[in-house]
Amino acid sequence: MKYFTTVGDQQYTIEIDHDNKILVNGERYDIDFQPSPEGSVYSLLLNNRSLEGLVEEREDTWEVLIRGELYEVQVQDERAFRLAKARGTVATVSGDVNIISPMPGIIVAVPVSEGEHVSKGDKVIILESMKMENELRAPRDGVVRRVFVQAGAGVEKNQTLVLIGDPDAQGEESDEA
Amino acid sequence: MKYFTTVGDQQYTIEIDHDNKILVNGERYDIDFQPSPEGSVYSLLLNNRSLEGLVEEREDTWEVLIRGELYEVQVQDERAFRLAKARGTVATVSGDVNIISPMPGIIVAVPVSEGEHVSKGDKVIILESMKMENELRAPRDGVVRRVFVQAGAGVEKNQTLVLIGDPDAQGEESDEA
Amino acid sequence: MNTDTLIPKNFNKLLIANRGEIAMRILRACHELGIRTVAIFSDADRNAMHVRQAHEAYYIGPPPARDSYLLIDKIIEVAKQSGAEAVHPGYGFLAERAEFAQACLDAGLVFVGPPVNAIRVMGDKQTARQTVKAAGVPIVPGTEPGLDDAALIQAAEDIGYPLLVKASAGGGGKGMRPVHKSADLADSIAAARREAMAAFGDDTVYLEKMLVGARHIEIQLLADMDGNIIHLGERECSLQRRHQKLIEESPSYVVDEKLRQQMGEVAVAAARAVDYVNAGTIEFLVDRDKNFYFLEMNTRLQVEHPVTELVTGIDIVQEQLRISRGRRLRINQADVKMSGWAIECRINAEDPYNNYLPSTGQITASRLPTGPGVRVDTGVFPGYEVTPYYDSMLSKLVCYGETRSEAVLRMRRALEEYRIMGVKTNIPFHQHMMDSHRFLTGQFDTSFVEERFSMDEREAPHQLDAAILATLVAHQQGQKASQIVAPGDRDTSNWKWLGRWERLQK
Amino acid sequence: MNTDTLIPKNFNKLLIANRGEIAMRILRACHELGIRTVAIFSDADRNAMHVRQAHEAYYIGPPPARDSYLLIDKIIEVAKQSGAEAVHPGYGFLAERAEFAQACLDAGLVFVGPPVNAIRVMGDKQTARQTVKAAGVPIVPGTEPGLDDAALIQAAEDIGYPLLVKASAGGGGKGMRPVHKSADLADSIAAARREAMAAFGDDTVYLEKMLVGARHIEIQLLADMDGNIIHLGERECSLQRRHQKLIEESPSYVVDEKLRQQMGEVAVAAARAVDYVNAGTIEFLVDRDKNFYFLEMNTRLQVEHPVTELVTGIDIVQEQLRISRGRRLRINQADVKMSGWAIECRINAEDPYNNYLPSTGQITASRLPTGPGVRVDTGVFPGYEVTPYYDSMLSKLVCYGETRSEAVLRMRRALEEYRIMGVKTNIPFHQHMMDSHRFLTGQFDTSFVEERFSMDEREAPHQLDAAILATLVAHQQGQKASQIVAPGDRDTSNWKWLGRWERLQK
Repeated sequence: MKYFTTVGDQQYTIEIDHDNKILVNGERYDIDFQPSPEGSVYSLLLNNRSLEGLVEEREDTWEVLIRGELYEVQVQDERAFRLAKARGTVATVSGDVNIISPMPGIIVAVPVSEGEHVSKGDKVIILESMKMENELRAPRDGVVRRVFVQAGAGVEKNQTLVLIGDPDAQGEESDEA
Repeated sequence: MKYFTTVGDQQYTIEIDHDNKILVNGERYDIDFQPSPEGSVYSLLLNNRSLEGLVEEREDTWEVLIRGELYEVQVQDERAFRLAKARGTVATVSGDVNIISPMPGIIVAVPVSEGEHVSKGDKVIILESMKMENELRAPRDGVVRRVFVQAGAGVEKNQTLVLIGDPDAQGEESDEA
Repeated sequence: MNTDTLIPKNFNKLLIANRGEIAMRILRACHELGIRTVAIFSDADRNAMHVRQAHEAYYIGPPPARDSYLLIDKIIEVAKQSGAEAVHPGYGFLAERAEFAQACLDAGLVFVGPPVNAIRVMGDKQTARQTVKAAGVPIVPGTEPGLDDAALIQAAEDIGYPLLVKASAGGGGKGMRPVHKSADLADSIAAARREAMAAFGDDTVYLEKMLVGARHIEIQLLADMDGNIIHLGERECSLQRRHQKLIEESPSYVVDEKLRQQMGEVAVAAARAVDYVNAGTIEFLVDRDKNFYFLEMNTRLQVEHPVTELVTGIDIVQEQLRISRGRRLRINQADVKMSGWAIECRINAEDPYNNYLPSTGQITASRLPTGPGVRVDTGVFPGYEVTPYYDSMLSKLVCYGETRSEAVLRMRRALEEYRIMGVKTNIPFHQHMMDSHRFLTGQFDTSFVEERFSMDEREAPHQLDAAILATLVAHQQGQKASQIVAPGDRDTSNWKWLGRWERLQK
Repeated sequence: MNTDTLIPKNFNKLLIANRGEIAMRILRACHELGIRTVAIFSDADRNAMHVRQAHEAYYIGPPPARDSYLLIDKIIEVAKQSGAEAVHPGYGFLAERAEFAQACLDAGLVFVGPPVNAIRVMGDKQTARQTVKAAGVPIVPGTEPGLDDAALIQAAEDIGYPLLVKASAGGGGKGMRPVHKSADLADSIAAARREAMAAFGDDTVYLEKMLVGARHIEIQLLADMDGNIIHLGERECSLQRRHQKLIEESPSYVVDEKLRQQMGEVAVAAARAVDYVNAGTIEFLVDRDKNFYFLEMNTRLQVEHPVTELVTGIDIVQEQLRISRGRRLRINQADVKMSGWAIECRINAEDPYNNYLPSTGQITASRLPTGPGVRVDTGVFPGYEVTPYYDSMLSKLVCYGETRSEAVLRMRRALEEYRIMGVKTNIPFHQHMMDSHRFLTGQFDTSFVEERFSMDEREAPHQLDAAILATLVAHQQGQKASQIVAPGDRDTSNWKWLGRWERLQK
């Protein structure tokens, strides 16, 4: 089977043909791959190089923990990759962005208002949680299309707080971006 | 529900009637019983006394680990208890005893032979395993009825090695004891 | 001496008025001294480790601290109900509330901490400044007590910028705001007051000069009821973000034996000024010329006490319990020897790659590093739920080495071994710091993390490996899934239960 | 000096010719020094921790050690294939095989251990006795080398009973038999020869007087290639069963500073007699009058080295690696300071209530004790399979205290916290020992465990609690089972997955 695997801005083509060989971007490796009896721990000997990682699936993303670092990995087989390509949803970075609450808490302040231009890094929401005021910032330049909450409101984890649109796109059509 | 629970030579009558109360040998306790997300760990608050134990079922016995000590517990509900009582199999200590191999290994020596009288604590088998010679001893007085292995033989875990019979019982009828 | 509020008593049962790793720390010290423990818990903590390992445990209310861990009356009631004879407050929550110490005394309970008056004086940062200043301790320039907003804004012109707005009742960075120019002052005072009111129910604030390039260095003290006070050397805690300490070490890179002695003597004098008893810490700022200034006193156990324990060999929590039982200190100043080096990394549930946003959720895996020179203090286990109700610290990872560089190398090894999954953690932050040239050469101050340390530079080195592992797992699960159509294939449901599957492979 | 067989080299990749906890111990030291690690594994160890955490791993054969971990040629081949420049043998397996050290040298690999000649001389117990005797070291009375059965039986009359039959090539209690009367001598010689042949391929044995009431006390040494030899004080290892050490501590209850200095000097002299380099240990018997006699030298790292590390602050494995890299010792004798007390309990898979029979099976749960003053060295994890192929030690639990009694109290706490399920362990043995009056007052010798310590006296205190817990679990599982008939009830399958269930309760 052939897979297209993305980590951050890196994409790899990985072919798994036999039990003990893989091709990574065309290069062949001997593998000895073993789940461990310890939960989601996996051990891989890759040409005798030993790799250990925790691998868990979370909302269509594979989270991989290796030596303290957590990686978010997208794995698509050939069919899924082609379909995604046809739909144009491979690695989107433009379009609208929702600012969502990373945890339950109380909105302390909303320093932006609808229609306002924001730059990447601007404070958009101040959320109190875990006994701290946390600042949620704009992930890119844009225009504040909607503000769904106001100061004093309690919010749940993953609740949408603010919608930031493409500065060039027209207001109500941004859903199609 | 009423249970008859045995640990070593102690037997307890435990009644679980409501969610938050139990009767132990007639005495009432408030309980807050919680499995923990950690595997087989259970937490019990018994009149606010905190007990933590690992509980695992192994071959009809409940193994309970509390503060370093492992307990083997038999739990029978009323029906099972009455049935067992009728069959006379509650807490048997006489009759034949099989000496079984606690682990795989090689028989180094069999210091007893069939028909021989043995006393509790006598060496019956010397088994080499885990790089050590281990002595298996008679659990009680008796007569060696059968020796199933000889020096040099490889044995599996739980393999029957020697059968020790009641010294008073008659040889070939011991199966019925 | 003004220690008449302390009742020495050889108590044998103690209530731990706290949760998390510090509840476990206190519990262990108690069990080692043969003292029975009583835990308290909110709805969020029924499964917490301190509840399961204590001898007794009592439910006290809903998850928010104000409805449970901050309920003085309820906690005193539980103490009496359980027959506890003493109370250890840990840090945070009620640890520095004079009224809690007073309530314990009123109920005939030993409070494992200082006299009520010492808590009260040192708890009000402005009174504390005046008190130690009178005892000859140098303090950071700042405002007098009790000014309103207008007067504060006026005073700021004399103090000069940058400066800090600080809550009088503050601690742990709460209700504190740095201000770099006068235009920001009013907003910062408002924010600090808001945070202070929420956290401490008191919105009094004051201003303090911000010493540029200063380091945060503190002295650990132990004082018994007979008036013996000793210090256990210093800890450096300059690596902070928004006044939250992240990494602490003992000794400090910049403190030599002479400075240690000077700071120790001044710290003892500050403690003596309030007739201090039990463990306490004097925090100092040390400027580039090694002048040091009193910052505040923490009248309780500190989060970072383990680094001192590792280099002195002294168990500070056991000492607290002994002192509260009325025992004299077993050692004097000359007996205190520091040897080797210890570093603590606070492992928090937060995302270092995304502005350190806290992360909540269930811990799906937790394996602690172990082996030589590694200590972990934690209350976290697989299945533990990180909730938004309490702070985000999951554990303290402490490493010892014969030298600082050995401690750093060991810390790197331990951070690599540590596995926590289910929430994001700041382990990569610590790894990046342990690789940082400035950290390795001791060139940092309290502004270092925020101003000259960026995670953007970090290259996470295992992207390819992560890609391969994820692909192999996805492949294997896909293969499994495609077998599910075969009826009666029981093994597919046991996918995660490797035992059987593994045996088939052999 | 006869150290021409050592090649100092600043190696950066090392093969660990071992498994289990000691492989992990060496791996950690290497990673802390920036040395890359190469693991080897048998079929039984593909999932072992040392394999998963090393940088590289190579399969070497089936589970029995003679087909894998004892294959000198295979291991050398892997070392060359992987580009390793050095080999650490750990303890056991090939650690004291002179031919292995020689094979490493022949292949141009640094052997992290002493010169071949030192291994050879000290490896033959009889030659060792002659050699150190010539250097003025007192030895236990016994037979000369090379006697046959008849001559041994003859010599026994002169030595007197009780005596020990010992394998010349022995170590770790293998091939050793105590004999209390002449009638048992012939059988014991036969048994010792059989065990020695099986374990070492050499059935030479000799006799040694058994010193009644003696204690086993050993001196840890470090020696560099420049001829500097220092000692790191003593360890007491008297608590043994069938010559297997079970509990070790440092310092010893009976060694004062003067005796420590005397024994240290003699130990250094013994090491110098064989031009010793690297870490090594001289074992002594100490009689009731504090006379001490050379027993043997272990020319390798000892299992119990951590207790010395905790009281001296010195990392012995890192020192081994530095020495093998050709570095001079960084410290001299005067720099070695012992402070505090450390105790090690060997946690074995065996049943203390049933004649210490080894126990095999899969570890279903393993949670290590942690917190202040606790160190665990282990290679075991949940899912680990305890096989009959290797020794039964699961881990080493080591506790530090300012005093011996504090170390004991901490050990009690740690033993209570330690959870291993799936195999029986000797944790109750250690708990019983920590409660024993004779242990607490230091009144024991090498025969104590076997002759005056019984588990029969122990009252396991939690029978009622165990009964209640088991009944509640059985009840709950019965209730669950009776609900399975209800169709579509998905939650029953999630019985063990508490997250969801727990949330429903809130």
